[in-house]
Amino acid sequence: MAVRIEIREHGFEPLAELAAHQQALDARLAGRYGATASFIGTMRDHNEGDDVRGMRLEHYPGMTERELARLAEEAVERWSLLDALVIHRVGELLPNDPIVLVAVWSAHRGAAFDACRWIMEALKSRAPFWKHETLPDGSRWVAKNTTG
Amino acid sequence: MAVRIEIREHGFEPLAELAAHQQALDARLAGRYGATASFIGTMRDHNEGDDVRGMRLEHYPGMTERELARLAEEAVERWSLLDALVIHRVGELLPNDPIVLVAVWSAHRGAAFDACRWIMEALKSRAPFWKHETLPDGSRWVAKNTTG
Amino acid sequence: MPAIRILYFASLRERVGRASAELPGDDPLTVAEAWSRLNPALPLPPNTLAAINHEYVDLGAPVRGGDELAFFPPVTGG
Amino acid sequence: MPAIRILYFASLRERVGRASAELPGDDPLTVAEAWSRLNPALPLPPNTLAAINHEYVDLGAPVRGGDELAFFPPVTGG
Repeated sequence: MAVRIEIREHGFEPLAELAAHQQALDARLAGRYGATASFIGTMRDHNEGDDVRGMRLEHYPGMTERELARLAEEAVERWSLLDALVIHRVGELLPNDPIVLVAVWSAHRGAAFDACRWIMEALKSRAPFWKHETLPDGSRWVAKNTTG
Repeated sequence: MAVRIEIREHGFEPLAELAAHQQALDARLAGRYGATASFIGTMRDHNEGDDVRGMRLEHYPGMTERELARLAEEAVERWSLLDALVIHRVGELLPNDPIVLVAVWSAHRGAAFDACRWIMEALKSRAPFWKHETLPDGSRWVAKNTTG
Repeated sequence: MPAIRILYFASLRERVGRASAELPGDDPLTVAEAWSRLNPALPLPPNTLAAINHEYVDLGAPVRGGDELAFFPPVTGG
Repeated sequence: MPAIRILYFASLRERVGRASAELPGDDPLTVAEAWSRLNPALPLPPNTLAAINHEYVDLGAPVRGGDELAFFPPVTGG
């Protein structure tokens, strides 16, 4: 079992992270995985009908990492994943900035699809992050995540 | 609506393709998409309990491109995707070689997850590709795709 | 009238022993009839798929002169 | 006995007007009691989540000296 969890305080490139992680993983797992599913969440310039100029992502240091590791490990166990990677931004973001990367590796595609989606939904309901949006005429806390 | 379909006769790097495609797409769509889901299928060194040394991927030139474009466009329509990319290898492959990349971009994650998986399943049941495996003591056509 | 061009793929090509064939185009035929005219000694294997001009068709679909008719086993890409 | 350390996050921190607080650790308390002792004028907002030492807990869970107790609104990451 392998799981890598990271909280990033500055901008990151999900596809470069994914490529680097996969290269490292190939030393161990080349030929064993047939399926890689990944999800990238990106900041949009609109939300619930309003223009959004910027966003601040707060979190609960310590608990965040613990919760993310717990849910990724739960997914690894449940779907017999070969590896999983979760990277999540915090701090000040602008539209088009990456927010989150979830990637999983498994022998077969069903497990990869299921696990990647499950990790994202579990992250959205359990990991202690909070979004504060800057609008053209003020700011607001995002009250609730929509269902996926 | 945008869809890019490619058949590749030589090795390709899915994550580099994805990064280049996304960079081009950002000129048009930055800030509009919140979700990118992708799937990479990779050749394993084992299948149905046997070691696999190599694989030849045949296809039906002309029909393959048409069928892939049709199913990607169907997904774009059905889930209001902002973009979709499908790249599929043909020819001689070795274990750990990428076989297929499917990536989709949408405003919300539910559509991205659904569409990416649907394209992969539709590709597996409709696109005219055939796998011929080289085993340690012979070779065989893969008779049937497993369900995802 | 141009001929009907027939293509075989993958294991079906190996079974039939060739990759392509032709039939005269001036004779009305269904997909199944085209198969049995070309392969009288080999019943169409179950699960065989057929396409005319790159579109999936049923075995009862009509084939016309100038068409490209393909026969192939279940697909296994991805 | 070490104190209980209390943390507030996001909109709840703004509502309470501070990020952290302390309670003496030698007094047996539940999560809900810790809230009302610290914020007697502010009923616990509905949907508030609580964690003790980084683990989600119910409002009836016991808090002990040395614990880190956090209150926060529904999470909105990802």
